Amino acid sequence: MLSSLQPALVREMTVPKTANGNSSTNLNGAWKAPGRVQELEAMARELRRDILQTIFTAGSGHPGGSLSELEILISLYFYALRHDPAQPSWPDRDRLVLSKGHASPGLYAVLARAGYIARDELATFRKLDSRLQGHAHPMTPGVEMNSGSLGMGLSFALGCALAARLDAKDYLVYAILGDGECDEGEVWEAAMSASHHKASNLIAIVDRNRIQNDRFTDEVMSLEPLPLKWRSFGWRVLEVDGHDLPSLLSTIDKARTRRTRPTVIIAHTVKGKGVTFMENNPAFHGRSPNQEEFEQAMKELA
Amino acid sequence: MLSSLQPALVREMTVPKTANGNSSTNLNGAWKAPGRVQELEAMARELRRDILQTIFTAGSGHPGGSLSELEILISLYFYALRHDPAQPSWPDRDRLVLSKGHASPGLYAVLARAGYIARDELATFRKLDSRLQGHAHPMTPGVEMNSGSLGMGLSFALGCALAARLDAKDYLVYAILGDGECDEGEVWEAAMSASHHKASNLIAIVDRNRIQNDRFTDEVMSLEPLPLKWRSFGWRVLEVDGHDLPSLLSTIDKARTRRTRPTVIIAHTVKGKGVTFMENNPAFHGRSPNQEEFEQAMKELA
Amino acid sequence: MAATQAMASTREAYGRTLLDLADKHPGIVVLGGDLNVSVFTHLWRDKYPERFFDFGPAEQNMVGVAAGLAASGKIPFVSTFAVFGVERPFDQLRVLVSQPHLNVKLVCTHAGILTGEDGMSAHGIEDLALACSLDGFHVVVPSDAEEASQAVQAAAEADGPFYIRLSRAATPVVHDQSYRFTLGRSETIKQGNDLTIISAGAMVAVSLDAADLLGQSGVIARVVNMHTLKPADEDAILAAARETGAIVTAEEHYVHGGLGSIVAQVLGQHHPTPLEMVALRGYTVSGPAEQLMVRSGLSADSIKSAALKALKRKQG
Amino acid sequence: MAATQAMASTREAYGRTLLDLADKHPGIVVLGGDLNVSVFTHLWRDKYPERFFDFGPAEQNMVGVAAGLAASGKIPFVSTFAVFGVERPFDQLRVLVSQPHLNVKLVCTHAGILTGEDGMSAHGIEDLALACSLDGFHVVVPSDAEEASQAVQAAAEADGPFYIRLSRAATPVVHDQSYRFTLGRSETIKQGNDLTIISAGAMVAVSLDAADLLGQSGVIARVVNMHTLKPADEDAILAAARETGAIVTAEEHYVHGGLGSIVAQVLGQHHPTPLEMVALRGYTVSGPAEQLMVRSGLSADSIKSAALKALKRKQG
Ligand SMILES: Cc1ncc(C[n+]2csc(CCOP(=O)(O)OP(=O)(O)O)c2C)c(N)n1
Ligand SMILES: Cc1ncc(C[n+]2csc(CCOP(=O)(O)OP(=O)(O)O)c2C)c(N)n1
Ligand SMILES: [Mg+2]
Ligand SMILES: [Mg+2]
Repeated sequence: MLSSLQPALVREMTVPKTANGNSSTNLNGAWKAPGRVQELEAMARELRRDILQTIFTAGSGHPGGSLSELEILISLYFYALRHDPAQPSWPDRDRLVLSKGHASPGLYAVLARAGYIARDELATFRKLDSRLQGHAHPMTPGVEMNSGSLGMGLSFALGCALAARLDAKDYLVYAILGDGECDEGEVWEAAMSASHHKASNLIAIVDRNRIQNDRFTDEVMSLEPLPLKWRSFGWRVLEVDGHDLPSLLSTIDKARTRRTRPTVIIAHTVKGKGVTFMENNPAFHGRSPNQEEFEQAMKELA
Repeated sequence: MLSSLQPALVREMTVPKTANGNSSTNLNGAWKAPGRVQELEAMARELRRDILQTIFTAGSGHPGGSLSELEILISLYFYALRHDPAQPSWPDRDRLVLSKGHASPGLYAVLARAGYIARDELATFRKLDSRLQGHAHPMTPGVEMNSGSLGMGLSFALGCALAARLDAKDYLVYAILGDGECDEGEVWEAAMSASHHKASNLIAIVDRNRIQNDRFTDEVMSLEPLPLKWRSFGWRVLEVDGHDLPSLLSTIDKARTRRTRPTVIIAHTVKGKGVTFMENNPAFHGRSPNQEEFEQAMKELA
Repeated sequence: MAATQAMASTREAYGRTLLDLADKHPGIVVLGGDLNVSVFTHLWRDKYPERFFDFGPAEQNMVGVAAGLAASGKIPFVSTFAVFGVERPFDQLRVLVSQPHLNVKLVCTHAGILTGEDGMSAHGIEDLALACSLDGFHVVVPSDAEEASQAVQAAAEADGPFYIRLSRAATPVVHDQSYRFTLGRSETIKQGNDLTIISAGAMVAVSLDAADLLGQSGVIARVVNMHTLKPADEDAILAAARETGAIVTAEEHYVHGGLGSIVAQVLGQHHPTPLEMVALRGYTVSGPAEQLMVRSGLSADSIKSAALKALKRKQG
Repeated sequence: MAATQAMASTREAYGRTLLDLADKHPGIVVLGGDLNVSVFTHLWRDKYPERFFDFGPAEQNMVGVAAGLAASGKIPFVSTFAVFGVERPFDQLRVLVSQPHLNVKLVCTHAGILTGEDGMSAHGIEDLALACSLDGFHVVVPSDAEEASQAVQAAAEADGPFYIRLSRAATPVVHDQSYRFTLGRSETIKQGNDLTIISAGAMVAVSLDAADLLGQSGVIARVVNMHTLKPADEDAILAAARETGAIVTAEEHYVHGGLGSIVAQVLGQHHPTPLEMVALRGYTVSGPAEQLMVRSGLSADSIKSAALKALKRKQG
């Protein structure tokens, strides 16, 4: 059943876009096909297990932000993105830039499921000579940008978006940012220049899980009113529950249509989503569960 | 007459503040004393001549931004600031951080008039072994921060403001920023953290002259809605005509009162103010007038 | 590093030392960038909340604020990972801290490839090239927890900007508490006259291991702990050149701009001597620290081979 | 520099050369940070507006955007002043450009103290320490306008990241159009066997003046134009060491991490040789470029004294 979401279908689901750059409007709502959302929800459950398995096997990594971003990544790779896992550098592909590159296990799990890499390779995460680096790096098929230093992804994504304009291509560029990451001034430099340069093919998604490395964002650095910040920097702002797939998918549809300026989706998420003792727990931003915690987590996700 | 605005009076005008940190509320409106505004206006006219003389003598420098910030500096040094030109490092002094340090001639002209340096010293600007560096540097009495790299002043000013809190001192910290300077992400990092840390003793003044180095801000990097940007970063926003002294002085009074969070004054100014062919002319951001232009300018300011 | 050696964390030593300095230096204030647990300043944060400020991942601003605090008479200790504390806000360190020579203490952890699994972007392998290019900065690379603790105290007492480089991994203990750290004066941690291994940080322990290996083949190597890179101890470098005639530098840093560059310049200008450099030749990937060290040639074996090469060149 | 010499602007040569490359390299796109008139990319901006993007003073973002453009197949030329193009966005150069080895060409003007009156913060005297610490970067310091033009062409044709360092001031012309620049291969611009002066950028002309002064006292100095600092021309350095036995490096850069460091490392590792370094020992202030050069010891006279000192050491 889930195999129906393997590469072949991914390609079929992503027919070429119309020339006007309003991409895939023809595809909007395709996710409403009977059973699709249930498939994606089941996939999310499986991939949560893959994420924890990956981190536990490595003995280190970032579970919290990988679990909070998962539905966003699934919505992109198994619905919104025009991409071809068999040709990771297809020039016409939509780009997904993971700016919060420490949450690479979430991306790797999705890339494996989409067929960019073999699922077995997840076991090599953070090991010497693995293609799966601690922070996402382009040596992994499907990874666009070298990461690990926060605040850089939106600038890089804007570069990809401006390249599309220069080449008269209609691909879209998505960038996933952490909320704590928005403390970095470069994010606001990029936001300001993206609207100045009218990069309407750029869609940022902020994983608003309210926790950063040490503590809650309200304790470390208050971000609110976050939507107003983005709006004042010239962006169209959409907000959504970042774990509710139907809302997420339809919000991404909205983001892809009637684009006259860059759009940001503020996805309200739960850090550590899916594992009771990891949810809203800063302790699991950057550490692996121990044996006992791992077994408990896998039971919860069984 | 103008000598009545020399250091002695400056001190007399700046009696100690009340302990609650709501500084100088007792002084509010003192500028309304008969003739005072006229004195300051006459001073502005004289100092514009000093600025141009300084730059022309040096053969290089930044006239545009020095002329646009002048009334702001005069309002601070000859009314709002608690300072003592005889003790530039008086621990209880209010701080003025010139973040747009390329506009140093404006500051030097004011520091000379206030008695921090001798007026003759202006002739040494940009010369070897002068204390008057091309970009403001603390080797000059009265200059707080090393400058020339844009975007840093608000961070530095926040540091001074937090030090006041640690020392239970009631001084205020003012920072003058350029509008083009607001392109720098560090400005927004500082803005975000100043409101997070509730630096209510920090007052930023943006010299909104709508021109940066090469061209108009709208051409290089759109800034609007600038007031909304600051508000969304947690600041109280005041706007004023940056050349109309009464409005400027009363706005600064307002900024100094009822402070519960950082305040920014967006001062709408004219780059090159006072010299017809320099006004709103990007060409005079960073070059000295030639002989003919200099004579013409001095005639206009006679 | 010999598995038998006792290990200790330099970053934990830092966090604990700060607490000891709190009363003696009321001017100390600690600034963090949302990595306070990792750099052990959370101990300070929880004990002296009013003397602690978090700025989140916004390092340019953090350094700028530190400069303003220092200009107002405070002693700001700024801590995050090396790549975020040196590479990211370099221009602020240059313009706001170094040029006006302000009293800012930058203490960064997770430097070098010992950061291991986090990978390339987390490996600060050029921080010393940057820090040593800042005129007037003191640059200190402690070799173990005891030295780290004393270096932090020295930084608190001395005026002017400091960069102290610490590791993520616990590193071998090479000093007991009887050791006395002197800023700018290196330590000859092992005597010898056949050649000299000059190193710093975690590479001191590796160099001692290399000296043991060399000893087994009858080569008596001197080992100098050049804990202070700036100002470097030129006398010790020149004494080593004169007395041993062959030098090996060993550093957990890119081959340009670090300890090897400093030693090479001193030798060339005062006493040309055969030099071999053990250093990183490029970027590293994710992996266990020990494996990365070996893979990158930062091992006792590679120092030994470099030493034998230097010895051969000395003998002509 | 001898007042009689013809002068030309390396930054103007850059701006004009870019125009010549526009048709041959349709992938070229130019990025600016609100200093486009000063760096002469306004010529490109006005002729190819759709292939030009301004980011204002926001250099971190500018470099990040350049990386995204390069990853999408473009050839971004990024230009601002050296301090704003290297010192400010260093972490972006490291993580987004150098580590993934992307095809970004960073061409900065107003480097060094020749920037003169603007003062300390505008004097980029550590940019080479930073750029040379980026593995895989090409670092080129052209000696005059002709070489700058050819270096820019070479950068457009070669794959991978470049940093090209240019000056604010017009500098003496030391090459005519018959000159052929070869990336990574230095130029022996004057023959001689008593000693060798190795320099780069504007210091090449000063070194030639110094060689003239030395000639008057019967000392025949070789002058090597080490225009490419990374990868440096080790063969030429070692040939100079073998054939002349004494080396002087002359650079408009801080004493750490620049040309002198590179030469010292090559000599120490392969052919220990007396070395004298002419370089900046600290920060400079506002003043006319020529006065600053003399005050800072970057003059033909100081190179001459360094040379005589090196010669004395060579003769032992
Ligand atoms: C420039 C920079 N500074 C600091 C860090 C250290 N760091 C790693 S993750 C993290 C917190 C990020 O929080 P957030 O963006 O909210 O990520 P998420 O919650 O989605 O995991 C920090 C500060 C970094 N990676 N980069
Ligand atoms: C970090 C940095 N980037 C670039 C520059 C070059 N620069 C000097 S002045 C200037 C324009 C500043 O414009 P604005 O802030 O509006 O100053 P004003 O109009 O008040 O003179 C620029 C880009 C700089 N000084 N610092
Ligand atoms: Mg978060
Ligand atoms: Mg302006």
